Amino acid sequence: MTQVIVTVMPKQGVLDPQGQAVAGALGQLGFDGVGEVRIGKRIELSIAGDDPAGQARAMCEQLLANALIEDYTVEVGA
Amino acid sequence: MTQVIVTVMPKQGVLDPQGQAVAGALGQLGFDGVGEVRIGKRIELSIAGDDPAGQARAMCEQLLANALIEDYTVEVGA
Amino acid sequence: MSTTVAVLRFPGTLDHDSAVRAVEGLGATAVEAWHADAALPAGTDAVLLPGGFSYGDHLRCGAIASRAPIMGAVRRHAEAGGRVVGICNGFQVLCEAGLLPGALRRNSTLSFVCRQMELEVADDETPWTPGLETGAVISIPIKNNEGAWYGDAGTARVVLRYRDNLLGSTDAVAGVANAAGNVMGLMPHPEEACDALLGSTDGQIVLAGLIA
Amino acid sequence: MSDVPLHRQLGLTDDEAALIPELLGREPTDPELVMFSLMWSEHCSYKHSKPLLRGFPTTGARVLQGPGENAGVVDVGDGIAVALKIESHNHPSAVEPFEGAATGVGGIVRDIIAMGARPIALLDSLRFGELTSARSRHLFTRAVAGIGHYGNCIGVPTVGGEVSFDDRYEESCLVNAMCVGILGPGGILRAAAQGPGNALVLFGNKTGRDGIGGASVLASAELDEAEDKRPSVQVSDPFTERKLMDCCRELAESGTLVALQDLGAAGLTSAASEMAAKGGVGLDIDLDLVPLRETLAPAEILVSESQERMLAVVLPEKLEEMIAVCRRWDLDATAIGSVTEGENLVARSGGAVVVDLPARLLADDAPVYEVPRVPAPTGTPLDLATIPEPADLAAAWADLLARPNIASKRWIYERYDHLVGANTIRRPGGDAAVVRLPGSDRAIALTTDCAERHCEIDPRGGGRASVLEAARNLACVGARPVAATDCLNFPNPEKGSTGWRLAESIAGMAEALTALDVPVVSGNVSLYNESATRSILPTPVVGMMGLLERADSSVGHAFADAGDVVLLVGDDGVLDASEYAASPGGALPDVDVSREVAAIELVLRAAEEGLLRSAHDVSGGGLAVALAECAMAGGIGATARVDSGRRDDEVMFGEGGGRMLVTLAAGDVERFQGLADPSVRVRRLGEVGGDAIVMRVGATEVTLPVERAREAYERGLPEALA
Ligand SMILES: Nc1ncnc2c1ncn2[C@@H]1O[C@H](COP(=O)(O)OP(=O)(O)O)[C@@H](O)[C@H]1O
Ligand SMILES: [Mg+2]
Repeated sequence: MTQVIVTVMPKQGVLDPQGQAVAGALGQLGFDGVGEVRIGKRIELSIAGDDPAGQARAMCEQLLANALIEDYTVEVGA
Repeated sequence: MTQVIVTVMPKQGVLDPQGQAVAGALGQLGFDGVGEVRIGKRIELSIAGDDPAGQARAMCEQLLANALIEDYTVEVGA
Repeated sequence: MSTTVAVLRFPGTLDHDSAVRAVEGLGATAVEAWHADAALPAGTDAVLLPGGFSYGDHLRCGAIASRAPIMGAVRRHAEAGGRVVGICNGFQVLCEAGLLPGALRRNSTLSFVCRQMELEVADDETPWTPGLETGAVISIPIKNNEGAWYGDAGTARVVLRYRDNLLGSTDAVAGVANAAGNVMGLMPHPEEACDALLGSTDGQIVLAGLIA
Repeated sequence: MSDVPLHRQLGLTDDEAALIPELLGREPTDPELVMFSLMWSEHCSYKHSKPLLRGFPTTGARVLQGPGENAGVVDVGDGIAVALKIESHNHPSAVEPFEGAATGVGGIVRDIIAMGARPIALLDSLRFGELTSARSRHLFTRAVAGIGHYGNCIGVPTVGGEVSFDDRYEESCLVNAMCVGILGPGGILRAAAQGPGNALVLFGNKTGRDGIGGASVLASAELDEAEDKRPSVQVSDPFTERKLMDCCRELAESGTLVALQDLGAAGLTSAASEMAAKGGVGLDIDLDLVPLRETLAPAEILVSESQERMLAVVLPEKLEEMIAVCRRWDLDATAIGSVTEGENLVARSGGAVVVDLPARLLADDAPVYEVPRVPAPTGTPLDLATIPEPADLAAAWADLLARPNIASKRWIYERYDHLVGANTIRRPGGDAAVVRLPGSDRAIALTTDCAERHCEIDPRGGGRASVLEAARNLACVGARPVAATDCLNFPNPEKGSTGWRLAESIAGMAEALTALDVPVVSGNVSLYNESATRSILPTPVVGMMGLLERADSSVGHAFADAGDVVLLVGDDGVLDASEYAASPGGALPDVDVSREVAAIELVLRAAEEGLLRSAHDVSGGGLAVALAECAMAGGIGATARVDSGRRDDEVMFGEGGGRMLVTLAAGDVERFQGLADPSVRVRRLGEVGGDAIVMRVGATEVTLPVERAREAYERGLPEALA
């Protein structure tokens, strides 16, 4: 089993209402120096087989990410 | 501005129904070799000031993570 | 003198008006408490945190609202023994604020669920279950996406349990109180069950706890 | 691509492109050409449907605002006015079902907000391909999730709707959403800009590159082309919409606004040109003042379809107060221009004028086209010999109850908050939802309906049937129909018999609406719902509102007490175009509008006199399914005898005939019959009681235990989606 980490983030330019809301809340809590906040998903998978990265990319295309509004990256761990 | 990445994951031992559902859905799509799936959040912030990592940890303690059910890590980027 | 209930309003609060109507239906006076204020309205006897999607439910349900300025005043009110009830999102806010034990997580159905539910009284000594005995059943609707309570059911003061644990709560918990019993939260919506025309008046039993 | 002239890339015909310089007296600038292309699209201009829509009745004593504004408004008595409208978001939902359906809900809600009303109910009318298709399952489940997400987050209950599944929606699904709202003490707000010198304020979300090109490309081209435009998908932000709702309510009630308009298709271009054209004034906008999420060109700012934005006209002395209210709700609000004398819409960028033209050219002067009206051949009646008669009618009955088109829609409506606001008296699952009007003893009833299979083989009859079914659904809860809104979903009207079907459907709807004395107060048209290989069925969805003088007098469809008498009102059904036969084609008997209206009147009178223990419209699956639905809802069976010289399955499962199933206390039957017009057929079928539904058809007896019916009915949809 290989540990794979998939990161799915809202595409640049696509509205990120969640990031906006959190940025606002951090400001209200007194954290002044916060610029942009963007929030996405981190998906940790363990995958068997020869090509875990290729598998993970296929999973992103088919299920884990929505290509219309999200970008993804795949990172193969230990 | 320093780019900081906060990762918030469900605590080990706390059930992750969403991760389970995704594991099931991947199986149905024909991805056989998938073991455990865990889903958490990736929060990208740009933070001004001397101690972006310390700031980010304070944000996690005060807002970004719920210690009862979640663990967090902070990573300072470029 | 009728009881004055402060009904909180955050951006994204949805049930403010129905909660006000339910409170007034019990003969109490309802006043709005605004999230950005640091104090509860003068004369507040009890506090109601209504349901909704405060701050869009972003990050975690109730998390951002639990840090709003008004919550300091709610905490002081609770610590002084004042009555506080949180409904649905209000329950999530009270857990996030640490005024109630546990946390609310994604339903095990992985979907939003709107359904009339039967609830069993688990503790008949709280102010929120007057006239009911342990084991009595009341009917109140749920409507939520993140309504599965997670926590230590052994130490928490469980007030209400689902007869059908649809959402996957620890120990079927539907509502809990703090140890003293003056603060309580529940996922079902008693304010939606205060009128026979809408199918149930059992919500009035729970909300009567606001009226000392 | 580059050798295609710009106007064609934008979707304008050569003739339309030639007309623009004629109207303008000069060549348009590029931003102007883009604006024309969007405003002259079918979606914004109704250029193929406008002449046909004139056939609808639109006036009546209760009508405070008919078609032409953001929504229609109806007086429901007790000093209460209600706004209603239905709208499609079909193409965006086919591209990205979750966000497409969600933003569809957001759009219709803003139409209601723009009238100065507070939204109190939503309904959704859906059409998808058969659930045996993985793609249709995906589109359907994601669209339902999107509708639920938006409605649940903004706190407006989704109290009803409808869905059906048919192959012909496989490539072009339909997502229509209807919203109803209550006017506040401030009365109706309108979109007409007024008062030169007044400020123009944009508020809500910031403007980004969302949906650019959406209006023309997503809403009027065929899907194959739309798929290339994917990056322009709009993302929904219901949290901001809720703040807009609360903020606009405060603004409307305090009388702070001169005019209000939502930003929908074609964004600022459409909102500004319509406000100016309606008010007969000009508007001068400085694009540099528009709050942006990212860098945009002037033309992009003008046509961006970023969601959750509104445009208001405000008196200069109220500007500061208005902006303060928006700030309190944590919303951006910016004065971006002002009302001017004249009639021109002017837009500036970097100090230069980039747009300067009469607003009416965009808003009112699109060319109008007559659609070709090529009649389709009349169908031949279904040959029953082609349909094998089942050996086990009880099994066939249970199977029918489990078909997704008939089965319980619980899987859908439990994903929607149908209670928020604490006014929902009758929840989804019955004939129509009943919603209390706060501060009054009255209630309204709401339904959406469409007889699309009927419309395909007989569009005029199908148009009548769609309206009459909606009215029956209202009558069955005891509500008198008072107003309608409609969404005409059709394929390309320039091809084949579609134009004829569109015209015929409208004529049939108009005829039934007139007979019921129900005006159409708002509506929407969605054409070009087809792919290279498949076209949708003609789908004119009717949203109808009824009124109950007393909120506590509504009637449900659940059988009540053993011994109650079961009566059938209306004529016989047939298997042509039925769910049971499931074969396309056929020919249907004429819909006799006056008889069906008389039957509706009978049930209404009986409800008003308090005679009804239950009432239920007989629709998909026919009499057998209607009986089972009443039995399941009441947890009690019934016996029903129907004598007929026809085939057993036709008697049990035939559809149509304008039928309703009612139950009464035995002592009330005579009074009920006394209320009936002689033209209306009323048959006594049997009694409520027992734990099975027993149908005696001639010499055949078919028994279905209520629990077996329930198992099939509740299993159908979840199983089809598993
Ligand atoms: N898409 C939907 N959204 C919400 N409610 C729905 C939907 N589809 C069906 N329902 C509800 O399920 C019930 C049955 O619907 P339907 O079978 O279409 O009724 P009918 O055939 O009597 O018009 C109604 O109460 C309706 O409002
Ligand atoms: Mg039906």
